[in-house]
Amino acid sequence: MFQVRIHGRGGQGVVTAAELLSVAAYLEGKHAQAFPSFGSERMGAPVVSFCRIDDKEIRLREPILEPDALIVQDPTLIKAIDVCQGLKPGGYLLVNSNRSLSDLHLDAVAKQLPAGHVLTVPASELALKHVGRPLPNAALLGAFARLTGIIQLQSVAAAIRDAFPEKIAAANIAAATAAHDAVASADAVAAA
Amino acid sequence: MTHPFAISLDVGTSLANLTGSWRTSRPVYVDRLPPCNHVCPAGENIQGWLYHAESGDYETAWRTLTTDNPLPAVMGRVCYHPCENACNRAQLDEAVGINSVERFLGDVAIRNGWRFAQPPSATGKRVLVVGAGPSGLSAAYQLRRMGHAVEIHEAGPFAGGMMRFGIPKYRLPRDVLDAEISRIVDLGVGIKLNSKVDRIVESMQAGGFDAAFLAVGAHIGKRSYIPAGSAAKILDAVSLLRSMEGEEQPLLGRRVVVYGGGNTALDAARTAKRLGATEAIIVYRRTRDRMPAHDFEVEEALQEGIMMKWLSTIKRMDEGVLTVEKMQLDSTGFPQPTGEFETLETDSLVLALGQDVDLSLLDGVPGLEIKDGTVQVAANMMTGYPGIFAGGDMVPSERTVTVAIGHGKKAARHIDAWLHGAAYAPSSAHELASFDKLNTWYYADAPKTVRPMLEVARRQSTFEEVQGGLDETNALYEARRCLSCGNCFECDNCYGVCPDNAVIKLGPGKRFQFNYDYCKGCGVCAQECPCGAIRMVPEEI
Amino acid sequence: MNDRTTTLDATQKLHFYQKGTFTVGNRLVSDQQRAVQASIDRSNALTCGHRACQGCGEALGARYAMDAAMRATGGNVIAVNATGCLEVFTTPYPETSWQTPWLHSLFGNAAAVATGVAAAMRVKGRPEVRAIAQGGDGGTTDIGFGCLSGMFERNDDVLYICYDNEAYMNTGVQRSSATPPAARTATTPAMGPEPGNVFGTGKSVPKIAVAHGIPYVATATVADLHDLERKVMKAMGIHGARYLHIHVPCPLGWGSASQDTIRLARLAVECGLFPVFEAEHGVVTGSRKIRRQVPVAEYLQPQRRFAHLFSSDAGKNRIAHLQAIADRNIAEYHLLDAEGEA
Amino acid sequence: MLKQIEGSRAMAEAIGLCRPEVICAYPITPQTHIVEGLGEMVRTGEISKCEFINVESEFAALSVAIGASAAGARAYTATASQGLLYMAEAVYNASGLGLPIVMTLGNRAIGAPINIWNDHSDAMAVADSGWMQLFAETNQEAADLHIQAFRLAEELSMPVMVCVDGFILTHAVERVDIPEQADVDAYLPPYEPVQVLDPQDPISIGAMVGPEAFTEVRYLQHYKQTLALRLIPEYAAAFKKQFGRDSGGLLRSYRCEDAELIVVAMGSVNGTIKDTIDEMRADGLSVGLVTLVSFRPFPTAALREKLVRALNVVVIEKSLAVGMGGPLANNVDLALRNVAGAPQVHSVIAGLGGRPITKTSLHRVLRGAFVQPWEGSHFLDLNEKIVAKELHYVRKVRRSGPTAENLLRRLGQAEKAAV
Repeated sequence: MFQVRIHGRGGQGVVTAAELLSVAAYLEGKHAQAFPSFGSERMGAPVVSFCRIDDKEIRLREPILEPDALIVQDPTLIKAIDVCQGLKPGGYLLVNSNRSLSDLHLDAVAKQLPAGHVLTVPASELALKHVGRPLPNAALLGAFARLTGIIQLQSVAAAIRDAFPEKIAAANIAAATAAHDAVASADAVAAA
Repeated sequence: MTHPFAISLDVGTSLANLTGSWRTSRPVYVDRLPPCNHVCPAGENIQGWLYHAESGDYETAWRTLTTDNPLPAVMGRVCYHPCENACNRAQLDEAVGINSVERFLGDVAIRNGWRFAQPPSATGKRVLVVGAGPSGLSAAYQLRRMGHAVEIHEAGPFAGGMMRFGIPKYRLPRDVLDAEISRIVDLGVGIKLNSKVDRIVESMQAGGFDAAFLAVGAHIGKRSYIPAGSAAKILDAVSLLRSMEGEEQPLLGRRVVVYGGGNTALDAARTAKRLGATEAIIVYRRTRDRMPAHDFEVEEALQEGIMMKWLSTIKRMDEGVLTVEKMQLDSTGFPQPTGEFETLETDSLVLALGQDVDLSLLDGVPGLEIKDGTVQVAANMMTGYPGIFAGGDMVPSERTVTVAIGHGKKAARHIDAWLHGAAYAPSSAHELASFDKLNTWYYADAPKTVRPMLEVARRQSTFEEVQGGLDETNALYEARRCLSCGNCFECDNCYGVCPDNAVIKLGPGKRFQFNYDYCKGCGVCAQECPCGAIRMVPEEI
Repeated sequence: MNDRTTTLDATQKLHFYQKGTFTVGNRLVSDQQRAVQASIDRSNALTCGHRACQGCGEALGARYAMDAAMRATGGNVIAVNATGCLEVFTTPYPETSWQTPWLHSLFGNAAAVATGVAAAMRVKGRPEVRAIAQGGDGGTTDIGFGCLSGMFERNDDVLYICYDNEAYMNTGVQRSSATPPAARTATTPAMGPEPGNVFGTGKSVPKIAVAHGIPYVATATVADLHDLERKVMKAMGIHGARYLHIHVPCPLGWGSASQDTIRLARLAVECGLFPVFEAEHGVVTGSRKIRRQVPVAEYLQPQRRFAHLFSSDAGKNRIAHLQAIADRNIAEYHLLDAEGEA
Repeated sequence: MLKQIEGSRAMAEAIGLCRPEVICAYPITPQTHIVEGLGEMVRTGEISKCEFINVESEFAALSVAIGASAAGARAYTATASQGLLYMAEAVYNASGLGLPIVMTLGNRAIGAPINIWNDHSDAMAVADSGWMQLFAETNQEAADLHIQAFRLAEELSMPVMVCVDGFILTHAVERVDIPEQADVDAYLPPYEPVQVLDPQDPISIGAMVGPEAFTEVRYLQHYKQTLALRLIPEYAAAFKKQFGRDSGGLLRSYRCEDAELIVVAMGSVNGTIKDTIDEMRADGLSVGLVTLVSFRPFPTAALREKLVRALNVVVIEKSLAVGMGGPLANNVDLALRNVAGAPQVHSVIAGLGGRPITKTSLHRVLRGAFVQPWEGSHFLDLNEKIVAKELHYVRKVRRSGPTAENLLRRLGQAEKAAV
């Protein structure tokens, strides 16, 4: 079972991200379970959502305490709370930022994870460019697909297409693809 | 725990929740450049002195004003106030009556006999200023305040230059002019009258001056050849206006024609009317909208019964008769002769075709460049000859009292720097506080107060001042119409409208400060700031 | 207290002049004459660290009103809160943002609970301590309406303040009886032949309050602080049942930019959709005049909840319908008459 | 001072002696006479320094009491039946906030069919709301329990419901010893709130509590009621010392020593049961009675101690948890849970909607318990013929109409047939 925890703020589409991720997995014939951290938080307040992906039925109903992957939609949270809590040794960390890991004081965390498992993507920038609003979730899912390989970009695209009206969907898919390709080229650089 | 667990909470506990971390963009306080200050040729901090006038602190207002301009009472009468054309309030109802408040402050200062503070210490440097006109006086005043010894050499019998010899009494009463000049003299500025400088370099050496500022006015009326009969009476406007300062008044006859379309033409015609002419006619080769003169002056002239003859050039003059050719404007707006002639009865013709400066004092000075009758100066107002600076009518630029005063101040700063072997670097200007930066909802409607005008009958016969001043309540009212564009005036809006109490009020005169621990970056403060003194800056993520 | 408020009104006309007439503060007048919110030592009854959304109109309105009440009573206020946004974002265990004594009981009983508080203070011989009940439009015009009417009818010594953001925002923007026609909410989606909320008859709780004949009823908005504070102070100077209905924009529920909160509140008044008026003992005594009238479209356009009105011809008719409602208000409350006229 | 007086009036006078500061009144039969009496006493000044507030609903009645109590006043109200359900949300709120409100419940059935007569359905509906529930056997006890209730509520900061059988007690005129003010003042100290709304020392009461602390809040509420298990007998003893009579306590037993069969019941029916038991004892049947005064907190240990030696326990109760049976019987089972060789428990549902519980019927069912103990619930005096007819009819006809009306019609026919 692969468990993902998404950190963000009210209004950034954190819950939607988990749902889209589960739909993408579902479309690949997997079992998936997405759920929010229930509460009456407000726009801008810290929010968490979860997504489990597995090949068999998922019965577990506890919150995800030891994620295989973390998506941080808002790096300002890193100061505020311990987002990396419980992250598994072999896990992945994906942060929305146009700054470097060291700028975000994430070097220590990165050291403990396998090479190539930690990544920052300027998702908000990409969203502003393609969607016109700083909603980083779609772009992050694109990057997530490339980073973990758990799901395919086209599944993410399909999930987005299911969820939104045509125009908005297209814009978000563009953002997701851009992020995905950005990671790809980064890998290429790393490989070279 | 003094009360039941969890269901009851202690006051102040929410302070532990630093909501500033929610922020995606942050407000910052800024100062923007108000349009009035931006366009003032004299570089006055207009908003700055209005701020003090608003609270009735006229002396501080006057002192703030006079750091840039020593002649507010004059300025309040003769300035063409570009500041009011630029004023943002004009887009709301009417521009703030800056000029009238300036005059009020100037008059109050004269009434109360306010003096300038004496310079702190002497630098031992001597500066020669040539010409006691607006730019000469301005430069002398500034240099003196910087601690230099200043001596003005004035060719004429009185100080004031074109303010005295170019501007009629009815626009600038002489007692006002004298009062403001004597205040500068009291500061320790020496003025030598009737002492024309013929050779500047020699004069400098003779007087042991370290630097010189040349500020000779354009006193020579331009002449153009007009075929004339022997008995025809032709004179130029500048001489006419200058002669008004003398003992015996010039005789112009009952019918006077003034040739030209500038402010001087209007001054000449209105003077002629006051001297008893029954007919004062302005002949101009173009149309009213193309007249260089300011519209309000044309209006006043028409009210006083001055007549205008547009699209006409004067061909010749014989005794009592002018021959005039009708013109028409071509596509470029340039007047072309039509070959149609008519005659015009007149006793005298006054030519107001512009003025020149007497540059003879520069003859033989090496390194100077003279073009179209003006001295070329560098950005620091220095001529090609080290130590000799120039300004006012002598240098290429618009010829107004305000511009001249600005030149004087600017030159003074550079001269001071030059004397210290340094270079004066003006502080970089703030971003302009344009109208779109304001939230004008918060300003009440308040139309401009109109200054009283002398009734026409007396304007046609006497040289009494045409335009009156404001009384105190009017001036206060007018000052308070200022929108304080681009600069916090402590209206408490940001402090009041923040939903998160994230604005800290620092107390009177100390403005405000954001508490970024709690500011969520909603931007309401910036949106509701009346004067555009808050900018939203995206948070780096 | 009344004297203070009247002088404050007078100074508006006499001394504020052009700059500061409508701003929160004004350096040219004495501290006493300035708005409570301009005071460096205002009580901040609702203090920092609350969890309201960015640009929350309700957070603003609540601080405005409670601070004014605190000044009017010398700090002797006990607040009772109905369930809703205001309650949830101010008091999530373990943090409260209230600096006044504050009690939350239920969604629908704030008025009754406040009656109990007032009764207790009377019987305890502390009549100077005043009870204020506050709630959103849901807790006031819908579920709390019975208790509200009972409190009015008995003329209990309670000031009830309704912060009207025109829907159930706390639960995710569902329609309330205060939701305007055509507005999109989670339960009145912008779909079908009648997109958004129905054009019903509406429900003016301020008018219903007036019909009870209670000593004081007023409407106000976060866009006119001086008016709001004057009304709170006036209300606190009166004994018996009083009702204050404050219009508070909600960026989340209205789909508006967070910085537009006050601007929208202002436009609501200037277009006539939210009449600002006062009534005493059952009679409307005056209204805040429109300063610069705008068409309703100018108020509706910046709100995503009304976006559907601007995408179809049918929408134009609905806008016209809303304009007609505004025009009715303008006529009924004399919103375009010269200042001073009733 | 002894008086021949209506139960409601007696309670009103006892409550008045407790110096309540805020009384909220909303009419609902059969508690109405109590608040009427209190209103009168406030008007005449018999009760001084007291606000009597006529509200617009039971929901408001308890809400006003909540506000008053949170602001430090001794608050009282009364209700019954539908009224209790209408205020149910506030009932939970008052206990959740830990406000020591005392409320009289004139026990009455809950509709539909609408029925204004006595049973315990209303009390059972909110038995788990966090309020303490004390059941009165007589009007003397009803009066006395209120005095103890205020002391108990305010000591624990926890609301108390005094349950009094509607009509049977509230409207019965009998001899009641109304205590002296001095004695009550000596017994009941002035209200000292554990928390109060006060501008001098502001706090926020009624926070939103999430999963991180909600269990603890609930546990503490539960813990308070376990403390009450100790305090209730203590205060009953103190009461006897002050007033010289037995009233309240967790439970009382009657002729239980060596009894093979023990009856358990709550409220006014206990008197009838005692008479029945005397007659059965006369016939040599070994039977006794446990009268439960405190239903919440439920005195598990005390009850077990009383019942454990019996062979059979018969629980007679005026309530039915539809689809389950008798809630009281269920609770009695709890008292005997995991007890080796525990007695058999048999449930009797009796007196629903005001049906009289007669000695005759009690003799029949109790003697039956000796001969042939039953499983499940026995419905006392159930008219099986009519029920059978209705069931048969319902099976036949799809649109069979309202059961209640059908039954009434059949009863009418039966009477005609009898004539």
